[in-house]
Amino acid sequence: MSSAVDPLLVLILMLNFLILGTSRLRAAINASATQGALIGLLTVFVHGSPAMRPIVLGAAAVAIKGLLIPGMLMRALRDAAIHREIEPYISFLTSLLLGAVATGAAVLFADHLPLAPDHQGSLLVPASLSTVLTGFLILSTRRKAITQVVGYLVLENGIFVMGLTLHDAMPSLVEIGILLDLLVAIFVIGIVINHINREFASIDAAQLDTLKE
Amino acid sequence: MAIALCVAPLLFALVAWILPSARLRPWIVPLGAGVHLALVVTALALGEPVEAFSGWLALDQLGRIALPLVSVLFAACSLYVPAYLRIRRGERHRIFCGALLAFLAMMTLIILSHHLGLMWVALEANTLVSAPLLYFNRNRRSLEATWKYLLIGSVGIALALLGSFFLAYSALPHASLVIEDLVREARAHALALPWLHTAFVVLFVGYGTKMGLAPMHTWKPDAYGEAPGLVGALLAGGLTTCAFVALLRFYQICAAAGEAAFAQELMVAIGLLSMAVAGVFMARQRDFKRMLAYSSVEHMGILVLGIGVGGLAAFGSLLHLINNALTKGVMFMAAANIHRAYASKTVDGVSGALRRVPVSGALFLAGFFAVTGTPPFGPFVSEFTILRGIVEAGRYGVAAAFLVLLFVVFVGMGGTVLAVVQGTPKGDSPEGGFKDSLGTVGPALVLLAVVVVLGVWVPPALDGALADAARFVEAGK
Amino acid sequence: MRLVHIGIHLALILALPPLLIGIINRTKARFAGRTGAPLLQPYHDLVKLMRKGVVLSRTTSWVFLAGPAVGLVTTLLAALMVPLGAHAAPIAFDGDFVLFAYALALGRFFTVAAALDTGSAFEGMGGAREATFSCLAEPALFFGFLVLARASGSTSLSGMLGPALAATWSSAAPALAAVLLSWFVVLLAENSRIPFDDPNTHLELTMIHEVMVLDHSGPPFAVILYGAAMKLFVFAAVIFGVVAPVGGLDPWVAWGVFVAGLLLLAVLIGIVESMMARLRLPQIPNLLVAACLMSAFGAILLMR
Amino acid sequence: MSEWLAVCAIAIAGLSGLPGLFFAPSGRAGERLFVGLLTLAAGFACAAAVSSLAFGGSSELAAAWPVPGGRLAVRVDAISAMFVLQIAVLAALGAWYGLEYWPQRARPENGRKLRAFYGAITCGMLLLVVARNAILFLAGWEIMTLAAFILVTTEDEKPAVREVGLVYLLATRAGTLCLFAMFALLAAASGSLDMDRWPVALASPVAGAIFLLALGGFGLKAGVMPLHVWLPGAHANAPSHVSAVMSGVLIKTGIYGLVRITALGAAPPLWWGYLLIALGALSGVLGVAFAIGQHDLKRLLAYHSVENIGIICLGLGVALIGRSQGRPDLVALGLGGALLHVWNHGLFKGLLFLSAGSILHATGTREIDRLGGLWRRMPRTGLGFLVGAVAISGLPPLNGLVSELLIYLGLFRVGASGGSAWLAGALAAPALALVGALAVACFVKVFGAVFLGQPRSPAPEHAHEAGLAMLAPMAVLAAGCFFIGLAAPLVAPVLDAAVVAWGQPTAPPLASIAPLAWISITSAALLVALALTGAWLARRARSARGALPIGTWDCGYAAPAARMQYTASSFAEMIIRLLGGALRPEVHPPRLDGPFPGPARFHSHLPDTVLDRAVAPGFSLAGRAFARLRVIQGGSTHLYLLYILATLLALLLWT
Repeated sequence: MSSAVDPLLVLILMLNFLILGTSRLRAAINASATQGALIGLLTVFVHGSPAMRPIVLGAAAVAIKGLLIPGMLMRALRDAAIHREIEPYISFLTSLLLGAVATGAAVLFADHLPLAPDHQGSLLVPASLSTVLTGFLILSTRRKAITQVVGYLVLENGIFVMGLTLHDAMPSLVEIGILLDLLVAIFVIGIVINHINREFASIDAAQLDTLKE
Repeated sequence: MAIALCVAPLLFALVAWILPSARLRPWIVPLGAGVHLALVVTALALGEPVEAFSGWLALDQLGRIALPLVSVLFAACSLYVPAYLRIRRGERHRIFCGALLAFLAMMTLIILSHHLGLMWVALEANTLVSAPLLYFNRNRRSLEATWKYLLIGSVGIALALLGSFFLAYSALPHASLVIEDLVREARAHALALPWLHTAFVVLFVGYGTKMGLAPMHTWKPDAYGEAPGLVGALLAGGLTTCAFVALLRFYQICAAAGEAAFAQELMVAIGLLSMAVAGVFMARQRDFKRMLAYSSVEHMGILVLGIGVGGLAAFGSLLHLINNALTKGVMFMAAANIHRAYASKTVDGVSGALRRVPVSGALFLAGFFAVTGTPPFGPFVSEFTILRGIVEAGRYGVAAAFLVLLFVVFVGMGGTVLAVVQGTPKGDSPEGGFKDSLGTVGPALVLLAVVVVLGVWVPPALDGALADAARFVEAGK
Repeated sequence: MRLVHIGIHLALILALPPLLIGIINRTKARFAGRTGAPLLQPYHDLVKLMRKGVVLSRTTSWVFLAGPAVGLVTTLLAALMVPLGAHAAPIAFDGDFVLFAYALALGRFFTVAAALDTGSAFEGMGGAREATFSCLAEPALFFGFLVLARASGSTSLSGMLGPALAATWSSAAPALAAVLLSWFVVLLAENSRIPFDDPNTHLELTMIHEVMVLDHSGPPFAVILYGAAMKLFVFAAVIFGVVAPVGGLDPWVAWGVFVAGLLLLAVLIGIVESMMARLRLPQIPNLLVAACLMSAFGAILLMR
Repeated sequence: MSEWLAVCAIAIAGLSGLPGLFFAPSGRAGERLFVGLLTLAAGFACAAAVSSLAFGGSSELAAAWPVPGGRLAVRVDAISAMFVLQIAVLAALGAWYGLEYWPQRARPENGRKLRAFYGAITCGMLLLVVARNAILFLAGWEIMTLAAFILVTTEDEKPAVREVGLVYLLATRAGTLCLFAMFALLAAASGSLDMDRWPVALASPVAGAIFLLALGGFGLKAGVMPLHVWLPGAHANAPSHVSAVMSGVLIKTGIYGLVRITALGAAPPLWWGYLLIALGALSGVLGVAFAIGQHDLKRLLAYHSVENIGIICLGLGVALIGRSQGRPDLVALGLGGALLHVWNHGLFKGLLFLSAGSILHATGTREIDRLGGLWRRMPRTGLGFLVGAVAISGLPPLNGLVSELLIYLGLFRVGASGGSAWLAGALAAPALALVGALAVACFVKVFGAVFLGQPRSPAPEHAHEAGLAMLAPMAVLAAGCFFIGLAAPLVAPVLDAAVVAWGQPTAPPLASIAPLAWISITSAALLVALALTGAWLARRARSARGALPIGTWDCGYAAPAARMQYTASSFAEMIIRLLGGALRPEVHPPRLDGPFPGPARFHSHLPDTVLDRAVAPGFSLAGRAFARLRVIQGGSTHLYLLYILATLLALLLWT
C-alpha cells in the first residue's frame, strides 16, 4: 500500500462531483474516462511492490475503462447527433448536494465497518462506497440513456475500487470484475444504444416509458 | 461430469450457430436439451460426488433439486421450439437457438458453481445471452423491455459483485469466495459480522433484482410481457430458480454464522411485500402476460417467505420452487398460444379462448388453478406445507397476511383469466388462424401432467432429496 | 269412561262452533239495538248451502275444491289436540303444539291456494293479506307456547292448558296475562274479526277472509263457513284453557264450566266487535307486532 | 367392507363422464354410458352407506400416501353414511333427469363437458365425506368446488352466468383459505393431519380460532347468512339438475364439515352453540324474507336453501349447547333434527329444483310473473311442485314437519326448561315459527302464481308436460318426502347411530324422547281424512262440471283478463314492506300525472343486501385504491433504479 493511494482516491472523489456538476455530456464522459484511468493506476499503487500481475490488470483497466468505453460513447454521441446538454430531473446544485450527502454517509458507514489492518485510515472503502452511490445518483437522475451509461460506469468504478481491497487476498476475483465492463461495453452501449437510436430517433431514455401499468 | 454438464449445451449452441440448414436448426435445441437431461439423470444416478476444479463446481444437495428442475423445464420448452420457429419462419433462428442453449449452459453453471465469483460470472453471462432472446420480436416495445432488463439487471449484478466483495472482505485475512471455506469460517465465527450483514443485504438486493422480488421486480412485467412465451417460461422458471439458488447459498453462510434470524427477518418482510405488490398489480390486470409476470413476483415472494420462516416452511418452499417453475412453464406456453390465436394479449382483445383454442384455453385455466394452489395440483401441496410451517412456527400474523394476500392475488388473477378463457371469441382469428397443434400444446400438457403428479404423489426419493436440501441450506450439512 | 269423554269432546267440536257465531251476531245485534237473527241461524245457513248446487269458474282446478276440504280437516285435527274439559285431548303428545300450529298453516296454504286458483285480483289480494297477517301472528303464538311450557313444565297442549297451569296462576299471573292478551288479539286476527276484518262488510277491497271465498258456492262454501266457525271455536277453547285450567274439577262440572266459558267468550268477542271500529289495513301489522311483543314480554317476565 | 364399496363408488363416479368425451358430439351413446356408470357408482355408494348403517362398526381403510402430511384414510361411519346416501341418490336422479333436460343432441357444444364434470363433482363430494385426512379431504373439497364452478358456468356465453361464476369462485376460494388455516392450526396443535388425532387440538387454546375458521370456511359453502353471497346467483344460473345437486347436497358438505369439527371437542364452550343458533335464526328469517321478494323462480328456491341451512344450524346449535351442558337429550334432538333436515332438504329442494327445471324447459322463462295456469298444461310437474312446496314449508303430512318438530322440541327444552341457555331457545323458537309462516306465504305465492289462475304471458300457453326421464326422478323424490313423513320411526335408528358417531354414546334413542310414531300416525290419518273429504266434495261438484262455462265472478266485473290477476310481486308486496329495513327493496313506481295518465311501467327489484350493498362496493373500492397505486410502475427506468437504491439503503439502515 503506497502513499500515492489516498491522493488518487481523492481525485476519484473529485471526479464524482465533476460528473454530478457538469452540464456537458462530453465533459461527463471524459471525466468518467479519467476516473477509469486513475483506477487503473490505483490498481498498481495499491500494492507496495510493483508486481507483474497488478500492472497487467491496471493496463487492462486503463485500456477498457479509460479508452475503449469512452471511445464507444463518443462514437455513439457522434452517430446519434445527440443534443450535447445533460438534462437532469433535478438541478445540478441538488445533485451536488446529494452527492456530498452520499459521500458523507459513505464515510460514516465505512467507519462502523471493521477494516482490515492495512486498510486502517485509508480512503479505499469510503471512496468506493461514495462512488457507488454517486453512480446510482447519476443513473436515476439523468434523462439520456447515454448519461445513464456514464452513471453505470461510475458505479462500477466504485465497485472496482472495493475489489482492490481484496486484490492481495484473491486477485482472480478482481480480474473478473473487468468482465463487468465488457458487459457494459459490448451490450449496453454498442448494440442497444444504436437500436434505441434507430427506433426512437433519439436516445432520451425518458421516452422509454411506454411499458407501464 | 460437472464440466460436461456445462459444456455440452455450449457445444450444441455452437452447432446450432454454424449449422447451415435452417430446417434442421430448430431440432438442435430439443436434441441438446435431451442430451443435457440425460447427463443430469446420469449425474444424479452416479454414486460418487460430481465435482470439478477442486470443488469450484459441485452438485450438492441443493443442486440435486434445482438442476433436474431446470433441465426438465428446459427440455419441455425446447419441444416447443420447432413448432414456434415454424410459425416465425425466416427470422434470426441462428441467434435464437444458440442463445437458448447458451442460456441452459449458464443456468447449469450457476447451479453447479461453488465459487461465488464464478457463480456471479455465470449469472452475468446468463443476462447477456438472454438479451437477444428478449429482443427476438424486434420492435420498439421489445427493445424498451430489453433496455430495462439490461440496465436494471446490470445494476443488480453490479450490486451482487459488490456484495461478493463485502462477503470476501468479511472473511479477511482468509478471504475466499468458495462456499465451503466461507461456511467453515462462519462456523468458526471468523467472519466480521458487520461486513457479513452488509454483504447479505447487498447480495439480497442484487440477486433479488435478478429473482424479481418487489420492489426490484420492475423489469419483470415488461420483459415477460414482450418476450416470446417460451422465453418467458425459461426466465420465470429457470433464471429465477438460479437466482433463488444463489440467494440460498448466501443464506446458508449466514445460517452457518448463526445469523439466520437476521436474514430471515429480511426474507419474511420482502416476501410479504412481494406478494402484496403482486396482488395490487394483478387486480384488474388487462394484459395477461404481464399478469403472469406479477404472478411470478408473487411466487418469488412465497419462496423467500418460506425460507424466512424456516423449518417445515423451508421444505415447502423448496418443493414450491419445483411446482412453481413447472406451472409457470404451462401458463406461459398456453398464454403464448392464446396470444398468437388472437394477435392480442389483453382482455380487451381476447375472450372465449376455450372456444377458439380449446386445449390452450383449458391449459391456461388449469394452470391458473394450479398456480393459485388448488388441489389436486402440485403447488397446493407446497403452499399448504409452507402455511403449516408458518403456523407451526407460531407466526399467526404472518400466516394471516399470507392467506389474505393469496386471496387478493386469486381475485385479481381469476378476473383476468376467466375473462380470457370464457365467453364467446372476440373478433375473427387473424391471418391463417392459429390452431392448437401437438407441437404447440404438447409440451405444456407434459408439464401439466408432471404438476398433477406432484400434487398427488411426491416420490419418496424427491421427498428425501428435498429434506436433505432443506437441512443443507439451514444447517449447512 | 275415557271413550265417553272423547265422544263428548268430538260432539262439542262438531256441534258447538256455529252456535258461537250465532251468539256473536246476536250480541252485536243487541248492541246495535236490533233483535238480530235467531241464535241457530248459522246452522240453517249451512243446511241451506248444503242443498244448493256448485258453480265453478272455468279457470279453476281441483285446488279450488281442495281449499275448503283441507281447511276443514286441518281445523278438525287442531281441535282434536286442544284439551276441552278435565281430560287430555284425544291427540296429545310432546310437541303436539307444533303439529297444532302447522296443521292450521296447512289449512291456510290450501285456502289461499284456492283463492289464487280463481285468477281473480280480489281473491289474490285477500290471500296475500291472510298470509301476511298470519306471519305476524305465528311468533306471538309460539312465545305464548314458551310461557305455557315453562309454567306448566309440559310440551303438550293437554299439559300446557292442564291442571299444572292452574297452580302457576298465583305465581306467574303477569306473564300469563300478557300471553292471554296477545292471544286474544291473535284470535281476532286469525278468525278475521273486527278490528282486523269485518265479516259482514260489503266492500271487497277491505276484506281479508271473506274476499278469499267470493267464488265459492254451495257445499264447498258451507264447508268453508263451518271450518271458519270451528277455527274460532278452537282458538276460543285454547284461550279458555289459559284463563281457566279446569283440569282439577270433577269431569262433568268441568264440561259445564267449559261450555259456559266458551259462550261467555263468544259474547265478549261480540262486545269487542260492537265497541271497536275496523282498523285501516296499514295499521293492522302494528297491532299484531304489538301482540308479539306482548307475549315476548310475558316470556321474559317468566324466565328471567 | 363399506369403505371398499365407497372407494369403488368414488372411482367410478370420477370416471363416469370421461368416456363420453370420446364419443361423437351428436350421438346418444355417450350420455347413456354416463348415466349407466353414474347409476352404478350410486349403487355402490348406497351399498356402502347401507352396510355401514346396518352393520355399524365401520373400520378405517388406510394406506400410506407419499404427500407431505397426506394419508389415504377412508372411513364410513354413520354420519358419513347419511351424506353418502344422499349424495348418491340425488346425483343419480339428476343424471337421469339430464338425459331429457340436457340431451347431447340438443346441446352438442357443452353436453359432454357438463357430464364429465358432473361425474367429477359427484366423485369429489363422495370423497370428502368419507376422507379421514385433511389433504384427502381438501382434494375432494376442491375437486367438488372446481367441478361446481365449471358446471355453473356451463353456458359461459351469457355474461350473467360468467358474473355469478366469478362470484362463486371468489367466495369459495375465501372459504377454502379459511379451511387451509383451520387445518394448519389443527395440524400444529395435534401434530397430525389425520382426523382421529385432532381431539387434542380442540382442547388447546386455539380451539376458538379453529371453530371460527370452520364456521367461515364451511359456512361459506353452506351459504349461512351473511356468507351466502355466491349462492342465489349460482343456483339460479346453473342447469337445473345441477342446481338440484348443488342445493340438495353440495352446500350440505359445509354442514358435514361443521358436524365433523364440532364432534371433536369434548365439551365446547357455550358460545359456540349461541353463535350457531344466532346465525341460524338470521339465515332462516332473512333467507325466506329475501326469497319472498324474488321474481326469478330459481333464485327464490336458492334463497330457501339459505333459510333451510339456517334451520339446520339451529339444530346443530341446540346439539352443541347440549354437548357443552352435558345434556344428551338435547344433543339427540338437535343433531337428529339437523341431520334429518339435511336429508329432508335434499329431498324436497331437489324435487323443487327439478320441477322448476321442467317449467323452464317447457316455457323458457324463470320469471314467476310471466307464468301462470300451468296446472292444466303440466299437471304431473305441478303435483311434484306442490308436494315439494308443502314439504319445504314443514307442513303435515310430509317430511319437513318431522325434522322441524325435533328442532322445536330441542329449542323448547333449551328455552323453557330454565337452563342457563334459555334465552337462545326463547328467541330461536319463535323465529323458527316466523320462518315457517313466511315459508308458507312464499310457497303458496309461487304455487299459485306459477300453476294456478291463467297464463300471464304467451310463454306458458304452449307449455308441454315433461317426459318420463324428467318425471321419474321427481316421483322418486316426492315418494321420499312421503316416506319420511309417514314412517318417521323407521328413520330414527339412523339418526341415533349418527348421534353416537358424533361422540354421544349416552344419548337416549330419539324414539324415546320424540313423538315420531304419533306424528306419522296423525299424518296418515290426516291424509286419509283429506282424501275422503276431497272425494266427497268432488262428487258434489261433479254435477257442476260440464254445465255452461262460467268465468270467475270477480265481483261482477264483466271482462276479467289474465293480466288483471294478482301477481306474485303484489302478493309479496306487504311482507316486503314490513321487512323493508333489512331487505331494502328497490321500487321504481310509475309517474302518473294529469286526470288521464298515459301507460306507465312499475318496476321493483330486490338486490341482495350483503352482496350488492356491501361486498361488491367493497371490491370496487379496493380496485380503485389499487388502481391509484399503479403509478409505482410508471415505466421510467430512473424511478425503478431509485427503488433499488431506496431498498438497499432502507435495509442497510434497518439492520
